[in-house]
Amino acid sequence: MGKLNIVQAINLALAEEMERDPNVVILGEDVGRDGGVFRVTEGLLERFGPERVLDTPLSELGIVGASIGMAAYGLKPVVEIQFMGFSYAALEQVFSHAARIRSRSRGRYTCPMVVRTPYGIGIKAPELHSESAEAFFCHMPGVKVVVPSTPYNAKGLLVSAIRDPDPVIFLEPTRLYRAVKSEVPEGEYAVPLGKAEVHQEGGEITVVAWGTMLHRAMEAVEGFDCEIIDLQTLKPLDEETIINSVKKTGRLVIVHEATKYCGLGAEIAALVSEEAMVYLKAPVLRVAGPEAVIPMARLEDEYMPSAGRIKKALELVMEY
Amino acid sequence: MGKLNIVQAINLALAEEMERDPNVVILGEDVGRDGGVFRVTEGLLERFGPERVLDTPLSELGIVGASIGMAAYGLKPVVEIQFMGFSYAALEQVFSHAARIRSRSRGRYTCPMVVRTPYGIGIKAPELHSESAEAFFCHMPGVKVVVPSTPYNAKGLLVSAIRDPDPVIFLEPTRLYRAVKSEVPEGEYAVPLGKAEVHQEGGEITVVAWGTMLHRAMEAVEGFDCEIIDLQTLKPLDEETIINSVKKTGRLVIVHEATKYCGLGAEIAALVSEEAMVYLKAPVLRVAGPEAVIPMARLEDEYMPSAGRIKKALELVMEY
Amino acid sequence: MPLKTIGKFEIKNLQVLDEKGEADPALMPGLSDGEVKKAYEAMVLARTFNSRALSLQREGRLGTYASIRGQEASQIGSALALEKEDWIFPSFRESGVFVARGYPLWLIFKYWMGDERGMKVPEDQFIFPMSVPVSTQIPHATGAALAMKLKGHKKVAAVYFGDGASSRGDFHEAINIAGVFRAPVVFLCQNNQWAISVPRSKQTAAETIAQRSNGYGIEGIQVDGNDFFAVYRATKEAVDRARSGEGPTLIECFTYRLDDHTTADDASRYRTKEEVDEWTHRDPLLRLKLFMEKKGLWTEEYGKEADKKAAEEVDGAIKEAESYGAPDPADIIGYTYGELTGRQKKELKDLGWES
Amino acid sequence: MPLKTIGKFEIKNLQVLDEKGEADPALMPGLSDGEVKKAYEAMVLARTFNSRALSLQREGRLGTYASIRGQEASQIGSALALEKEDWIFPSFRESGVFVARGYPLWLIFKYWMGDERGMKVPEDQFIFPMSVPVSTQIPHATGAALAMKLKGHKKVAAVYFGDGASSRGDFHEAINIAGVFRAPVVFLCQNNQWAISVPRSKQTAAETIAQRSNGYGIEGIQVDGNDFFAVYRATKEAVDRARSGEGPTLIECFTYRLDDHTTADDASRYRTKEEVDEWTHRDPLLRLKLFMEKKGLWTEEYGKEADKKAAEEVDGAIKEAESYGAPDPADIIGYTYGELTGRQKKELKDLGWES
Ligand SMILES: Cc1ncc(C[n+]2csc(CCOP(=O)(O)OP(=O)(O)O)c2C)c(N)n1
Ligand SMILES: Cc1ncc(C[n+]2csc(CCOP(=O)(O)OP(=O)(O)O)c2C)c(N)n1
Ligand SMILES: [Mg+2]
Ligand SMILES: [Mg+2]
Repeated sequence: MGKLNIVQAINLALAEEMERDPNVVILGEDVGRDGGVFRVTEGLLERFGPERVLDTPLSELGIVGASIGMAAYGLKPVVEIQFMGFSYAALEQVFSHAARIRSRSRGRYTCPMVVRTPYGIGIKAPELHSESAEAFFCHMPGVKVVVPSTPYNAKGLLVSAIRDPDPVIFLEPTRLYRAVKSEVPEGEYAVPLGKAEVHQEGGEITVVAWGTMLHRAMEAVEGFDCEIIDLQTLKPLDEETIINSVKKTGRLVIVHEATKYCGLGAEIAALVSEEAMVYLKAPVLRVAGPEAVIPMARLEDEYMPSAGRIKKALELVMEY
Repeated sequence: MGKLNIVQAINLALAEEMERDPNVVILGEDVGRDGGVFRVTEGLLERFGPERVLDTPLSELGIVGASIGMAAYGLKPVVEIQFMGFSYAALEQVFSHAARIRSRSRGRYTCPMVVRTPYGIGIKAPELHSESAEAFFCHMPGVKVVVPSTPYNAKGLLVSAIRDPDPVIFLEPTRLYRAVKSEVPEGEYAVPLGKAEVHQEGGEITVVAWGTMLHRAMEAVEGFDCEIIDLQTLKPLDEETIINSVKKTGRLVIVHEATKYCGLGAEIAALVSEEAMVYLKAPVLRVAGPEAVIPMARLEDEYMPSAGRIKKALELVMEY
Repeated sequence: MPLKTIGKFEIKNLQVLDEKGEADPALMPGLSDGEVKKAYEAMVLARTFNSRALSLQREGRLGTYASIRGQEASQIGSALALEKEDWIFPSFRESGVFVARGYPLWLIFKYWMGDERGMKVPEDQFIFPMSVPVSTQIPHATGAALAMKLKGHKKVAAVYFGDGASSRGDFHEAINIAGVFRAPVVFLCQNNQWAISVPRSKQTAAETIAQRSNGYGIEGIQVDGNDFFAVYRATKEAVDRARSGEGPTLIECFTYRLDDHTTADDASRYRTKEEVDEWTHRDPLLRLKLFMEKKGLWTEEYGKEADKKAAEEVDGAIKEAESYGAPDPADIIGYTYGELTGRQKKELKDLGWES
Repeated sequence: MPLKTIGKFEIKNLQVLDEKGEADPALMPGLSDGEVKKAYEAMVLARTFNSRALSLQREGRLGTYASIRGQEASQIGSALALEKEDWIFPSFRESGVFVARGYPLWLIFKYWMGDERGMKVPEDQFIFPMSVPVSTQIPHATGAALAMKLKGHKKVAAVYFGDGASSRGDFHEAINIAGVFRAPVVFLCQNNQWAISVPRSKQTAAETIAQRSNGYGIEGIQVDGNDFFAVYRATKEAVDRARSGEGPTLIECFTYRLDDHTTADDASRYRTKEEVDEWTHRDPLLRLKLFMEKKGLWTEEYGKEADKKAAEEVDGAIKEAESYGAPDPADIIGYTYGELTGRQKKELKDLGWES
């Protein structure tokens, strides 16, 4: 197969899963004829036909709600929400139904569906095209949340998400879509949900990040002895990998784009101060978005955690 | 006035504010003729008429969205959402608009509105009548989140919320509605937003709670030397009061009903491990809901943090 | 270049059986005497279940309950027009639908006693758990219908919701999508005139809910919801159309909620006794009984027998529901995901819920 | 007890000016020659603004932009029918509306350059910032209109949205509520036939968007959206009705998006050149020009003059927009709340954004 970018890797995962399982269907706005605004579903309508790839009306609540019925009936819908900022209309369907139908029916009905959506700052598009609201979904028992960071794990994680028996929110960092290329084997392989990856080993500071911020962190750690953890799955969290790393390093810096207050970084910091406090040599720092609305294009780079801000945090924890 | 319960205190606050400011209007399902399913708005339609108290169609998205237009135009809408579990359809309007219109228009337009909703486990009603999703709103820059715990602060906080220039989510613990009574002065007084209250002074453990869980905590602390902080405002957080207390006690236990993962307790724990870690003598513990959907009536008491579970946490931190 | 009419539309109301029990032979659905009796007995059973649920609630043996009295024809007339393999998506006020499907009564009691196990739907039943958030179940029906169509199954999805539900976005988006894909789904609006204290006239400025269908390019009709035959006929036609690929239908059952909204409500705060009395005379059971009497299908003794059988069945169900063991706290966590998460295993231990 | 018709409804289409520029005198709105010229000039200005925005984007001097070419009559014809104090709630594709309101052009450029200050609406303008999430602005208009009514102000709210927006719950809930309270609001659907790659025919199975009005018990009409006079007339009538307390109207402007969805889109992937060409001949500016020529209101020289004035105004606006200083990072935080929170003050310090 050779080197692919994330758009191509996801497209390949979708194609292979649709080949493998006739119950996998794709629906969303502009996913068919147009191949999706990021071209992630390009060619799939032509290949699998309009029964498997549905161009829907402009109706986020409706298509997510309908997917719940489809999933309960026996399909495996993969919904595309054009941008995360437009998923909010569907939050009730995800939280009140997708996340609860298994428990509500004591297992009689389940909801194996995937909601894919481009996420984060990245393409200088208009307002609400740069959202990082992963914490909402992380606070919903019954859903899983996944964020790839490379073409390799993008494919492997999406395969796992599609095969998962429960609803999975699959967040695709727009900034990385075409920015990273890597070897992506064709055919069978899955990156398991619920497992973080130690992206780089190190001894003095544990850095936890995901998606775009993983790459930011990699720029920043140079000159420090950092262990970088790529969460991959934000919920359920791979607590063990984080805690073991912190027990080793005694220092933790978490990086995310979303506003800091009640972001996922808070949970990770809380987890560590609950389970590994005695190992901590320095305060746990979060490098995250400020308490503000994500700005439009002109200011978005200022909003986003920069390598410089991450470096500052690393220096700070090293003072202890 | 004498002793009132929380329902009466909120009703009084609404009446007095409507008296004071002709721009204050109430809208929601069954808030008029019926006086609200909890009777919080009882008598207001009769007193202020159908131009000030609007019985709306069953339309959470619509009434919250309409309130944004009303607020921008110059009214001060106080919306009632019948139960927090039904506010999810309005999340997009709150997050994408109410929270952003000031910043989007660089201050030309603002959104001074209050969304009141009964919240938490308490009345053994059907599914989705016992939600504790405060963390969603806490993660939205541009909104404020308030939870009263007594009739006194219920009135004072609501007055402040109505007078606030920004959107305020006002969460009313159903379990406390008629369970607590206290002196509530008539007329002018406001409990400021953004200030927590040290409900009880103590030296060895800081216990942070709000709403129903404040009362649970009070049952549990007996026999321990606890400083109990009633947050009152969940966003923006009174960081100073929490940190000063932890610097004094060196131990922190946070109690909330919501599922633990990415709940507000995580933010408080993270804040402390960032700002006051060196003062900590023990791990920061969160006593919260498990990773599960809030169950129906038969099991709701098991789900909710019990005095026993809180005690266990207090004992645990005292081992350090 | 004129002001020209580009579309014309009519909305119809169907009544087959009048309040005196006279049926219009031209409109009568083809039902055997046996089927008519079965329907009557289901309506009696539903009403018996309902009144016992209300008294159990008063005795503190059951939680908040939403009464269906007055809506038996709307619920049972429509449910009986579906095949066993068709899927049903009910709201929280659909006891009659469960009864018509032969759903184990003790499970329905169990559910209203606040126990999720009541909605652990038996494998041979194709009904979704009741949806508490109003209207949110409507898109599920559209999705299931789409799945049936995509899989080439000749099945139909039917979804129940109220007049209040018609004001929500879910209603709109779900029906519009169903229209676009011609999904085999029947939208059954139980217009019982009230959404708690809000009358239909304040729910929308439109004359009927049925006329919304035109805005989605689908079939629509209003039926007398207290007329078993009208409801059955309209639903059967809609189901047949859906099954044969002709797309969705919106049916407005014009009926009335005779009791309080739920046991937690006091309807006397917002509606008059006169209004309720007037509708009490339109009782759907009474109407079917009058018809059957004329046909010689209903006799004093048959009536007694039917009441007795219903009472016995309901008694048995209550005994079963109450004898059933208490729920296991571990189940709070156990059904969240297909497998327990690490955190959940820890929580089960910490909470002492391990088995 | 029959199958009886209980409601009849007709949907009309209004055209005043045909493609040859012939107007139906009986339907012509009462506009002075001066007003017609003003309208034409606004349309020219809007188109000039639009084409310059597109070229700036290609040169990398402006961000993603949504072209309005082809929709000038729909936008300007409706906006000019409103009074200065009426409130407007636009979507992201409403440059023509801003132009018609005399909104400072340089601010619109600024906005599309990715700068919030472009939507710091001048105090004498009553237009909301563009709404990016499709359809979400519709409830705001209903609310503002309700506020106008409650305060006894004789004003009207007008909201613009597309054909795609009509599939969303916001559309439904906002219009239904407006109907119930007879709020003074005009719902202006810019049906430009496409929602990115999704054609109107796949957006809903209904023949028209206008016929949805019947489902809400409000007035509705479809107008030729490339006919300035038809749009103006229908909007004026709706605005007058609203202002005099007769409630809301849904107007479907039947028009066409001649360019790509946005500068990030390539429409050739999903629609034919033939279709676009056909609509190019229905150009709303051309049509108004033909009419004015016949009336002697348009001459070569007048046309040149109008183009020149527009070009100069747009040039000036671009210069202004580009000369304007860079935004202050502190503003990211500064406008979140009426006052800075403690955390925000700390963040301003940590980020070195304090002034
Ligand atoms: C989304 C939502 N909002 C509010 C409620 C509270 N509530 C329960 S039933 C009801 C009225 C429902 O009216 P209708 O749709 O006509 O159904 P009915 O109760 O008459 O059967 C309301 C407001 C709810 N359950 N869900
Ligand atoms: C809620 C929402 N979903 C998706 C999008 C992405 N998007 C932007 S414009 C558009 C199509 C809108 O179509 P229409 O309403 O007809 O307006 P038009 O673009 O034709 O003016 C889509 C899907 C969005 N902005 N908001
Ligand atoms: Mg009803
Ligand atoms: Mg369009």
